[in-house]
Amino acid sequence: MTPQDIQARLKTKFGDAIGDLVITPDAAKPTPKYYENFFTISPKVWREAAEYLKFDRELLFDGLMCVTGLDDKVKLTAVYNLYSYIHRHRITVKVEVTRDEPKMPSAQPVWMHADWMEREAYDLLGIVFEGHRDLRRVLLPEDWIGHPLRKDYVEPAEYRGIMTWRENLLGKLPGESYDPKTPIGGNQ
Amino acid sequence: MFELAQYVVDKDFWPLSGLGVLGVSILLMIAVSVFLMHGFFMPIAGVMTFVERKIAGWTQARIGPNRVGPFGLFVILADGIKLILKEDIIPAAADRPLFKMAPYAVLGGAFMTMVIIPLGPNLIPVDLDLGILVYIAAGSFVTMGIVMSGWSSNNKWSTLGGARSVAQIISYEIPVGMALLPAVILTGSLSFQSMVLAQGWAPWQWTMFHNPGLFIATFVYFVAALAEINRTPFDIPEAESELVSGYNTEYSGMRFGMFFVAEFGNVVVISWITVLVFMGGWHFPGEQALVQNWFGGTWPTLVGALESGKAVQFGLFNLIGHATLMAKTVPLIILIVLLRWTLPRVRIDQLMDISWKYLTPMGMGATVMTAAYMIWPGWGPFPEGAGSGMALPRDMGPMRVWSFLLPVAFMAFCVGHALMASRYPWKPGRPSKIKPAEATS
Amino acid sequence: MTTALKTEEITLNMGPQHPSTHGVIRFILKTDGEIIYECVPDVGYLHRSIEKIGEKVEWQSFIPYTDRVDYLASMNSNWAYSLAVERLAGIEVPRRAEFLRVIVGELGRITSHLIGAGALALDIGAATPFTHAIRDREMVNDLFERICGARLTFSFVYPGGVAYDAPPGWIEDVLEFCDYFEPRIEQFNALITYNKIFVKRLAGVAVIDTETAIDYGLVGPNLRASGFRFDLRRDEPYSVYPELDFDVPVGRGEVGVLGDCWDRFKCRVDEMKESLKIVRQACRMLPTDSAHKAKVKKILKPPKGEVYVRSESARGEMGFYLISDGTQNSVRTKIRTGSFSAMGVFPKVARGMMIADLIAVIASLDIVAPEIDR
Amino acid sequence: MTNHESSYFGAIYEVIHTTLKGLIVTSRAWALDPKVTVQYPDIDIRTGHFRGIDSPSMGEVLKGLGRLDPEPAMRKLRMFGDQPRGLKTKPVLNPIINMLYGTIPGSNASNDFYESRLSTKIADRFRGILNVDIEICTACLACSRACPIDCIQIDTTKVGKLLKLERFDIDIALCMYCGLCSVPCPTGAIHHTKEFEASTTDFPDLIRRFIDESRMAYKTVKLKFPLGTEPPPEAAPAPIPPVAPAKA
Repeated sequence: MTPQDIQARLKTKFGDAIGDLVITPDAAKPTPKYYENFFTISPKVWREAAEYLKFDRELLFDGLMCVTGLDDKVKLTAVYNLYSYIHRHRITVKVEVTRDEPKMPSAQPVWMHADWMEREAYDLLGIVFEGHRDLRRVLLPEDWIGHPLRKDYVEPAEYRGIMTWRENLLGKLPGESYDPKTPIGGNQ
Repeated sequence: MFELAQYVVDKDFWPLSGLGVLGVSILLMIAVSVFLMHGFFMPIAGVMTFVERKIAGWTQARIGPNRVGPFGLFVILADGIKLILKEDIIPAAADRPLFKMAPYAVLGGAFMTMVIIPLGPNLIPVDLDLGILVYIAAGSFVTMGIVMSGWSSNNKWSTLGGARSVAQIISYEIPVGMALLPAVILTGSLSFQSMVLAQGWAPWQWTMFHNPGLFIATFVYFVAALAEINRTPFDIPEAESELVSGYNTEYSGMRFGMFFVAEFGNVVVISWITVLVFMGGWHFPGEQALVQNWFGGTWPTLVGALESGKAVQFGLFNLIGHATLMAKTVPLIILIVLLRWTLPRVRIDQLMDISWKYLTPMGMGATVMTAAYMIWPGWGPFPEGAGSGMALPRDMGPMRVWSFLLPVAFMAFCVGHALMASRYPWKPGRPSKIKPAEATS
Repeated sequence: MTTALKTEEITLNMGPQHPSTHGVIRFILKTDGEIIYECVPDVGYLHRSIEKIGEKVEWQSFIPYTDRVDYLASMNSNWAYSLAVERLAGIEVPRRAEFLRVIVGELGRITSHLIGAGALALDIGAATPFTHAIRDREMVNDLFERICGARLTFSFVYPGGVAYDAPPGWIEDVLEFCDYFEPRIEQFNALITYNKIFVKRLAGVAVIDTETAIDYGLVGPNLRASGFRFDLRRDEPYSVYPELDFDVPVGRGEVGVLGDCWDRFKCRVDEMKESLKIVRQACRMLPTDSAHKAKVKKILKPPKGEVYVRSESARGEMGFYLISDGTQNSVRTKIRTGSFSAMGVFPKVARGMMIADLIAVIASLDIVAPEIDR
Repeated sequence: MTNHESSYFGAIYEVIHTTLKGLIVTSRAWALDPKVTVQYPDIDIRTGHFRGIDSPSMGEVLKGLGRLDPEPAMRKLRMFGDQPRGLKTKPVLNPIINMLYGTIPGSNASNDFYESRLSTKIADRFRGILNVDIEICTACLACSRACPIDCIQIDTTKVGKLLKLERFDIDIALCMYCGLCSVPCPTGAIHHTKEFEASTTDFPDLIRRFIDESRMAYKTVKLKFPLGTEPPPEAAPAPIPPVAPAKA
């Protein structure tokens, strides 16, 4: 099924909770045929929409390819790339949440693959997925402050006494603590 | 040992004779055990490390140790010195006395078996007539050592390793006992020396080919002994990839060295025992003739030879015997080493299955069959006397001919089938000419 | 525990430094003796936040980082990223570059499977197959070193083509390697694949059927081992794969149950044979007229847009989700890798298993720490 | 291979059969496969040639490896080194000797004696430690822009219309040897060498400085005629602009 039919089918089922299909974000340039066609689903309906996407006879999106967290300074988005191994068609769905209240229903009960993917989105972007099996940080230590992939993230200088940067010896301007004349060390 | 002490006292060697027979024999025992441990067991274990690493290297397309000394032979000293120089750390929360005692128990167990192994016609430290029981007892002594080391290192992985080794070694003592039983029935005695004396030099005079049951018992013993000393495919207690190194994880320096020496010593010991009990020991073809014209028909003894001044012939006679024993043991050692670099490791529950479902029943079957051979008229018990000359299987009763040919045929079939199955055209050795990058100057 | 004897669970810490967790991964095991009750994987020890660097670095300068995402098959990850950038920026790749990419990609797949299969044999206890695999891998490394100068992190496939053209005599040496390596796979099989102890250790262990595999997002050999014939090179063809004929090996449940550890191992070994076939065809069909790299502006500014492109790397589907807003830096570079999803399967599969089996499952799923943590 | 769980005796025979097959493979590998270890000091991996114990280059290597006075080390190598000196054995000609002693790369054994499939020479395109040929560096900063980790630091000052190089440092600890800097360089000044031994104990040593005192950057001259063609006799080659005197 083409993305348009998929979007229309969902539109009929869920009404205006479904955004319209975005084909070419940059309308000026003709889009190469591979661009993602996506549409947004509002978090309120997302859980039912997910089950519908997976179990509807026409759609059968059993393979969740990838869950990506996005932050564009205004809102946080979770992008679900779905693929159907049976019908061999694919679609991209976006669920947007606001930055100050980043809660949305989790897709983990529908696709088990979302379990680790959503934990990573939570860990790196701070999107909270309700109904997730065990939402913990997956890559960063439990007591890490902040979510690194956010645009406004500032990396802390040290974590529990371990420095997270190394003094860039190149940055020294001539005349500062080193002078070019010093013989280069090592077995040059 | 006592005749020698008596001989020393009679000959009135000045300093020794004053001690009386008992004193001298104790002194002799100490001297022999010191010689055995340092002169024989340690070098054997050392050479084994070199042989193992060289074979491992070659099978894996690398050179193996060749840096230190001619052909890399000094790697034995290098390892030893390295281990001695390394600081042996005792973990803080370890159970110190147990931790320190464990390697000695393991090494002690390995040495115990050395005392009862006849390395030549007369080269046997003490010819105990309960030889096999001492050997099996040594096995459980080693288990105690391993459990001590596993438990006392206060490390979960070592404890797991220790627990595994208890299960493994104890449950493999049954098949070892079961496999040695038919040989004991056949030769009528528990002492290794008399077992060897009952056999002859020709394969059809070996206990191994006496009857199909004993043929199976040989392999049952070999596999069970491999498990006794934790060699692949049964090296589960110190499984590097699972338990980080099992019971000897926390050991370092010479303490670890002792586990090392014990393991390699054990490899040589079990190949000796296999050859002695099942494959005709140190018998060599011209044995009877030599005894006839060198010692006038009587079986040489140390004291007899010393008195009649035939020490040189005695030494030569034992040397030939020892040489044939080593000639049969070295291929077995190489097989054990090769097995380590060919087979993967068995899981702990499969290990138990093999012992209880396969090896023990086969051992019992072998015992029953050998007993049948002993009492059935015409099948004939073992020919009496040492190496009954050049007798051919024909004149040892018709049944014995079949029970010799059947196992040989089975072995030929297995090897042939494996060779046919691995006949894929590998063009090994001469790889098609791929030029290494142009070695221009 | 109904027995009167009071027994306690052991909480074992397997990793992050453990000889067979294939990099720094940690499994917190609750075991009763040998049987595992509960296995909780804990990753992140090798997290370099490559995705954040992707937003800071230009499009073409990100290539050296894709090497470090999956350093065992870095050719394939370079290729996956370049494919995504080409589709984003609409770059046409000359035919010779496409064929060079196929040769180098399939050789990369062979090296990765050699390590995967060798490491599984080593974790089960057999050291020789691993060393033989490494020796054959070194020969491919020599070929890579002659074409691109590096032996592990190649940075060879760029958006728009390949960094350097093949040196003279390189293609003949690749063909010669194929002739040399074909029988070596048979030797590997004779040595370990059908060995009874190896089979008993792997047959029927950690069975993952197709439905669970799809649900947990398993891809590549892990998915195909469950009998489901799905390969991106054939089902979502990219580059010149439609012109090459090769078949996709699938688990057949030869020794144990369909979809167990042994099938995953056998899938990888068979895939090596297929890759050899592909490399031979590509070497013969390599055109000599077209260039090895398309003209690409130094500072690449792809038009606004998003694209999710996936290609078949050694560990299955490696997907790049790239968002560009017309500048030279990407807004978001998401890397979807096979090992990360394979980690999710452990809690389900490891329950009731023995520790020795868990080691076998880790090696059979062929997970690699940098791919999980990125 | 039987798919079903084989019978009691079938399992036993399978164990015997596969173990024997494995032993056949390992023993063949033991006796016949060439040993491919490249023993570093014995092989001069830059030329791929086998380096005799007493050849000068071995002395360099030992000196290079931090043993300032190579003589004792070389004497030790000669005495205990990998023998046998005189044994010129071909790996395949006498398999017994080969099986017993293995293919030991004796020093005077000929090069093809060490016949193995692995290359013993660094490839020509090897991306080793960076080197900058400062005479032809035009200070265009293309390399430092292309470097993903900014491990190249170039300071230039303008002198009239020309550029003057003050500083050109590369931090080879940060560098990941990806070759992105050598691609855009117009004159090929920055390029990868075949050097890879640079282990030191502290970070500052890993900064390679290519300029001692500041110098004028190289000015590329636009050729009036395509390279390689004979210049027409009357067209005199364009004079190279004189170096403008440094004004303050």
